[in-house]
Amino acid sequence: MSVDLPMPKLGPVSEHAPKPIKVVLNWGRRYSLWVFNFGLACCAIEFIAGSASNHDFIRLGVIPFAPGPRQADLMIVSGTVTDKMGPAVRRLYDQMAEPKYVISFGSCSNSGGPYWDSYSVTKGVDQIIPVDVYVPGCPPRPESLLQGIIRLQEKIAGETLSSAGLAEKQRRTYAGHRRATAPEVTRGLVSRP
Amino acid sequence: MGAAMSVWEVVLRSVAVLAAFLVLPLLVGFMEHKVMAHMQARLGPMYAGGFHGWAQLIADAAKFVQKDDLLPTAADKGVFRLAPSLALIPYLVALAVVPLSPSIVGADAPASAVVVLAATAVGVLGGLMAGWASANKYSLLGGLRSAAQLIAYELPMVLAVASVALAAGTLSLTGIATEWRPWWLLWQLPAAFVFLAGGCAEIQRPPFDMPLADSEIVFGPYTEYSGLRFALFLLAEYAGIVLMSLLMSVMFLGAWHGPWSGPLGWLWTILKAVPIAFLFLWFRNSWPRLREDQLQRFAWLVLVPLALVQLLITAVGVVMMR
Amino acid sequence: MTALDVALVGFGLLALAGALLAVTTRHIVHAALWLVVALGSLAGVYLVLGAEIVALVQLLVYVGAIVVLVLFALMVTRSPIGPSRDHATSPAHRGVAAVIAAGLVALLLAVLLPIAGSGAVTRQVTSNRALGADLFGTWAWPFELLSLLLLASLVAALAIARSRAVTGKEDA
Amino acid sequence: MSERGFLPGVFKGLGITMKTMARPAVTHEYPDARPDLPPRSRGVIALVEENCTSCMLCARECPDWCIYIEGHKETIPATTPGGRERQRNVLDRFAIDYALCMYCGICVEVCPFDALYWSPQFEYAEFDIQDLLHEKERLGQWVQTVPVPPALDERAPDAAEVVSANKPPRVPRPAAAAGDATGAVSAAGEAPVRRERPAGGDRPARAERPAPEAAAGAPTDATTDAATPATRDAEPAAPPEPPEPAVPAEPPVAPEEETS
Repeated sequence: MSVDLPMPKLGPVSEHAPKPIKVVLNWGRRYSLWVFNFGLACCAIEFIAGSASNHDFIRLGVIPFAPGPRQADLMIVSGTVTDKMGPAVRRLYDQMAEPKYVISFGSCSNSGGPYWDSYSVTKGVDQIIPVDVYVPGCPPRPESLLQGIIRLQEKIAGETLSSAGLAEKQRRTYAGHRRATAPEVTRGLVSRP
Repeated sequence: MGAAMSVWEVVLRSVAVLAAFLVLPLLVGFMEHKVMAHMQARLGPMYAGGFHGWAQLIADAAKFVQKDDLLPTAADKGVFRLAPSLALIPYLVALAVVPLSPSIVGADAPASAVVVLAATAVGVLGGLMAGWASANKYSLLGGLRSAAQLIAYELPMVLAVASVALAAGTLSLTGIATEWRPWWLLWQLPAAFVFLAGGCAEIQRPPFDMPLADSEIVFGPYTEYSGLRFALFLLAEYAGIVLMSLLMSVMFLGAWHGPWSGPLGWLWTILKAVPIAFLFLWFRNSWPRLREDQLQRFAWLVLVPLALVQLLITAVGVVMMR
Repeated sequence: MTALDVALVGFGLLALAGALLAVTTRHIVHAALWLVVALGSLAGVYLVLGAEIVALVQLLVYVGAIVVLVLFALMVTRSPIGPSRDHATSPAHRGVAAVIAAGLVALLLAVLLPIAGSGAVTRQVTSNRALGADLFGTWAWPFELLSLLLLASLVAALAIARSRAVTGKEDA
Repeated sequence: MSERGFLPGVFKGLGITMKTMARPAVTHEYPDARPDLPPRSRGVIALVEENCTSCMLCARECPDWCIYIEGHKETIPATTPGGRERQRNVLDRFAIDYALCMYCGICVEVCPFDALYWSPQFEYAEFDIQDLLHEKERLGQWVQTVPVPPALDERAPDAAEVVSANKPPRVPRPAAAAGDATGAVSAAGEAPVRRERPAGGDRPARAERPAPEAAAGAPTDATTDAATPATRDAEPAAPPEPPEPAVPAEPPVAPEEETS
């Protein structure tokens, strides 16, 4: 069932750009984060509050107009990731185009939260996808999300991208320190005995 | 296209049209960001570029060129790659023949009104190809919807353009705008309405955005597109708004007619196009998406009869004035 | 040989190639798209010959409406990506088609070659006004008859579609 | 598309959006303007280390088991000749895992010695999940941001913290007066009002009153009372920045918004 995914690569421009251009490119990535919300539980409501008029994260360039994963740059996992949902999270992450970022929003997606002891809950979304910023809270305030986004933007501003780096990231942090495909990220516990 | 044009003039005009083609859609896109935000009591982009996020769309562009260019395994590779440019280039061609003033026009064609219609008709082919080639059922549904929409709305649009062309006695946009008189605002009002609605549907803007309906079919034909190719589709969408607004301005609002219209005629044309572009954004923010059957009903039972009646009124008017 | 000649030959060859590919390709949607190329380059040929309005109407009607309709029909029914065996024809079928096509080409050439041989064709730009006068003066009756024919087929298609719907299911 | 009310509805929609556009936006500009947080909002839990007796109540009541406490026992020699030696708990490690915490506040409620306080601070998103495990040093730094509890209502009695702080101070025992203030509060250079554990104290100073100079300087007005763990100006909405934590937690471009 393993699909041999091609290694991620960057778009045509960023690969061979000289350094001053890379600053501009980083600036572009920083302020154009088309966001893809993975709302799985109550934290999604706070995410929505963050996107609505009172907090309006479009101010920061986080644009919630991405209808699907292909157009998105930032995935915000807000809510309890269950082992049943894990493969879907992973699949949609895989469908996003590099360079892509993940914010884990709230205790549940950070580490399982109050349900860490449940048989069905994934102990943190970082078990299946690499997470860039962890926002604590249960649920976090909308401002917490904004602060998490600002931290991510700092991180992006200081980044140097390369296809090799992307491949390294994929090798290192997927599915508990191993590479895996979407169907494989389900924990052994819930597979058939 | 006068034969007297030198090579340099051709190059200069092409560059000017290309620049307008790249800049105006960005302006409209930014306007959409801000109008949409304030219509929702928000602020919109504030940080990109410093002052009120003026560089948001430039940041978007800088981002899109860096994205991995994904190509679905099952997709029809050639058609998939070709589709965005096919969606974009017709708008470029159409923009080239739209006059800003009697002298400022990229290429003055004798039948420029038909050029514009033909170009937009070809442009929708890009969406169709994208929808089919993506090997995605949502894309295919989106392609189907855009085909149905195109067929339904092309007819009233052509009839509306025919009405003004009949009134002016010419098929050239420059000629139509020159012949324009203020009382045409009333005389050609139904045609203007039909053209506005048809144009909105032609560029698939809400409330006529069934082909893209993001809550129903992900993103229609563009579902599988990422990075630069997706950006080209976006650019085509905003270029469509620019084109439709300019056309409305030229054909129905009298383009460069106005005080001091001699040297500043182009400014009048653009100033008249801005409210139309605003209308497109306003509609998007105010109205829900039509259902597919409502869309077809609106086209065939409202717009087409209205356009035919308008054609009749225009014909009577032309005959009586002669 | 002027630039116009080159353009004419170029568009002609493109139209020919598009047409050939449209009938020979195994990808059914590609066939429709090659048709776009063929019809589009035909519009180019018209343009080069000075019939601007005909070229534009060719684009508007054939590319913008008819091919879109063809694509629409393909998408509604069956439009696999990749070569499809379902649409393959038998060798005998192909042979017959080739013979008929060759006969048609021979016929057309027999008619056209004598005209073409009688000297250079002058490019004359037709004004829209003259075209309109011709269309609605000299050719008014054929034009109206043609529209009547189209109307009849439209009504017939509607009748067939509706009768199916009525006899099939009541809620349709 | 009902015949009646279709057109008016269409125009009404246009009117609503236009009216909204004419009004100013309601957006709070968070990184530029400090959010107006309710004083009792649950941002982060601050630890007053001196008050902790390592009794483990919080760790045991925590539904998430996200509090880690380690300690050891120390023997205190008898204070009087021939007296009995005593033992007391010494806190070695106190950590809260904010990646796991569900912010229920049970630990704050259950703490018998007022060692845990709610702070509205929320700016501690991290790149590495391990940095969300706040050890006692970092938890102590949050004390800076704990606001003064406001009165519940206009005529309501003062908050319990305020009442207890306003009681006239007892004469401090010599041992208490010589207490070495090791907490982060004294590091901030403000009045050390935290109940301090006597250096050689026999038991945690449950009944200890705040240090005399703080109590004397405390205004009697309930809402501006300063005799709470974090003695500061009475602006709950604008806490000063905590001393630089291990990983900077404040936004990069946050300017200090001083309202008073």
